Amino acid sequence: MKEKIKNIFVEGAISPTKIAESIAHHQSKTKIGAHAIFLGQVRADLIDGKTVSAIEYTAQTEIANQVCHEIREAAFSKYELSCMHIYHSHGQVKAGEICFFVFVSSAHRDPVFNSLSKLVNDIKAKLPIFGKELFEDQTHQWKVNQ
Amino acid sequence: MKEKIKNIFVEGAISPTKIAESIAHHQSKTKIGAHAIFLGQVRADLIDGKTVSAIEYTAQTEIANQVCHEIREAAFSKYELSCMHIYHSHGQVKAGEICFFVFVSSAHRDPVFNSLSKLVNDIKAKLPIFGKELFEDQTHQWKVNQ
Amino acid sequence: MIIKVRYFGQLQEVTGKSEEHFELTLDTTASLRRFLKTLYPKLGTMNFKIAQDNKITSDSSPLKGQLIDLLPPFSGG
Amino acid sequence: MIIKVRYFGQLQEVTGKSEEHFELTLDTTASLRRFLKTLYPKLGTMNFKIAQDNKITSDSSPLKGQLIDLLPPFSGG
Repeated sequence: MKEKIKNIFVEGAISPTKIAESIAHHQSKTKIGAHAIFLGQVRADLIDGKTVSAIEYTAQTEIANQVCHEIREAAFSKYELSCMHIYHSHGQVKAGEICFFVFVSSAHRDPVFNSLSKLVNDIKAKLPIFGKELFEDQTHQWKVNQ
Repeated sequence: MKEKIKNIFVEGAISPTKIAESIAHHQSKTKIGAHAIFLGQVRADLIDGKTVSAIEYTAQTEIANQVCHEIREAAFSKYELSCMHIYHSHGQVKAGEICFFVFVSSAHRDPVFNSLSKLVNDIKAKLPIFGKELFEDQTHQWKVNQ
Repeated sequence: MIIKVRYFGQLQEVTGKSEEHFELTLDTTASLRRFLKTLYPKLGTMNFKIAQDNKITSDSSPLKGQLIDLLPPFSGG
Repeated sequence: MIIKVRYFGQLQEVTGKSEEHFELTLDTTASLRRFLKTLYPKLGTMNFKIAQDNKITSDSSPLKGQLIDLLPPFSGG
């Protein structure tokens, strides 16, 4: 399934309403039997007595979208997927809000389980996205993925 | 995390709006960093020239809720989860609509991936729920899980 | 002992009813299974589990429940 | 050759700028890395990848891009 390169970035948080609309769009695709969704949510981590109030995301968007496209194509080749949707926030996302949305669909459940964690791990490891954790006192630190 | 036995059954389809509301409820839980969601959707399978138009679900609800409670408690013991929500349709669900919703949340992503497939597989295997596949010509057959 | 037997899923079609009462003295759920298969020969070809008082039990379990459920293969999700 | 170098994430804080231009003749990205670490000693302690014309390249790659991006560790998701 060759597709053109999509822009995965959305400004600010990803709203639950957007997620619901994305789910609802699949009701006409009646060969689908299973969906799996991953949502990344900004944590209010307590670090040295200061609480993270938001993360500000920047990215090298051209590379990020290109690498995401390659990850997407590899997943379509490897797993029996009907649909795949990937969005990541750009700019500021408050603690408690959603910053990352991966949505896969298939006729059956195994492909969605197998592809979901692979996609999330690959995207976190390979896309040049940079999170700046903002504290309530206006200081910050740079997020480090585990 | 001991809880009382919950009723997992909802009449008819599970709407995308309900899913969005469930996601939105977690925005105040700022220790959560990762959510994973499984959605079962009724497929319009073509069987011997006839198309499934809906599934009618019945269940031995007392046993189903009790067994689901045990599955839930085992998952809370085994995985580092903050939240877990499980819903299954009762009654009629049309092709393209959602009949099964499993939602897990954690500080980090590994527990949600590991628990989600385990929960879905256990629920499908162990809960006395019976799907009657209704065809467009008013005939039916009994669903068999793979 | 009077027991209430409920049929679920396609077993309602096989027996033509959703529930019925019996006055029976039988030792195990295996005995009940044989009794019902004699009454409804079509049950003979079907797989089903037996629950007593809302607990799924094995065929070697003593028959002591007052509410018996016949559960065909599960197909939720 | 005139190249444009862009700094991402915390590298903007280390260098104090988001981008700049250089006129340079260097053979590999490793040479560019050494040049920039000399110019900005604080870069010496930092991990970063180098992309040329929107492709992440290894340190042994010939330096031929006109757009160079310095990318600190990724932390999306």
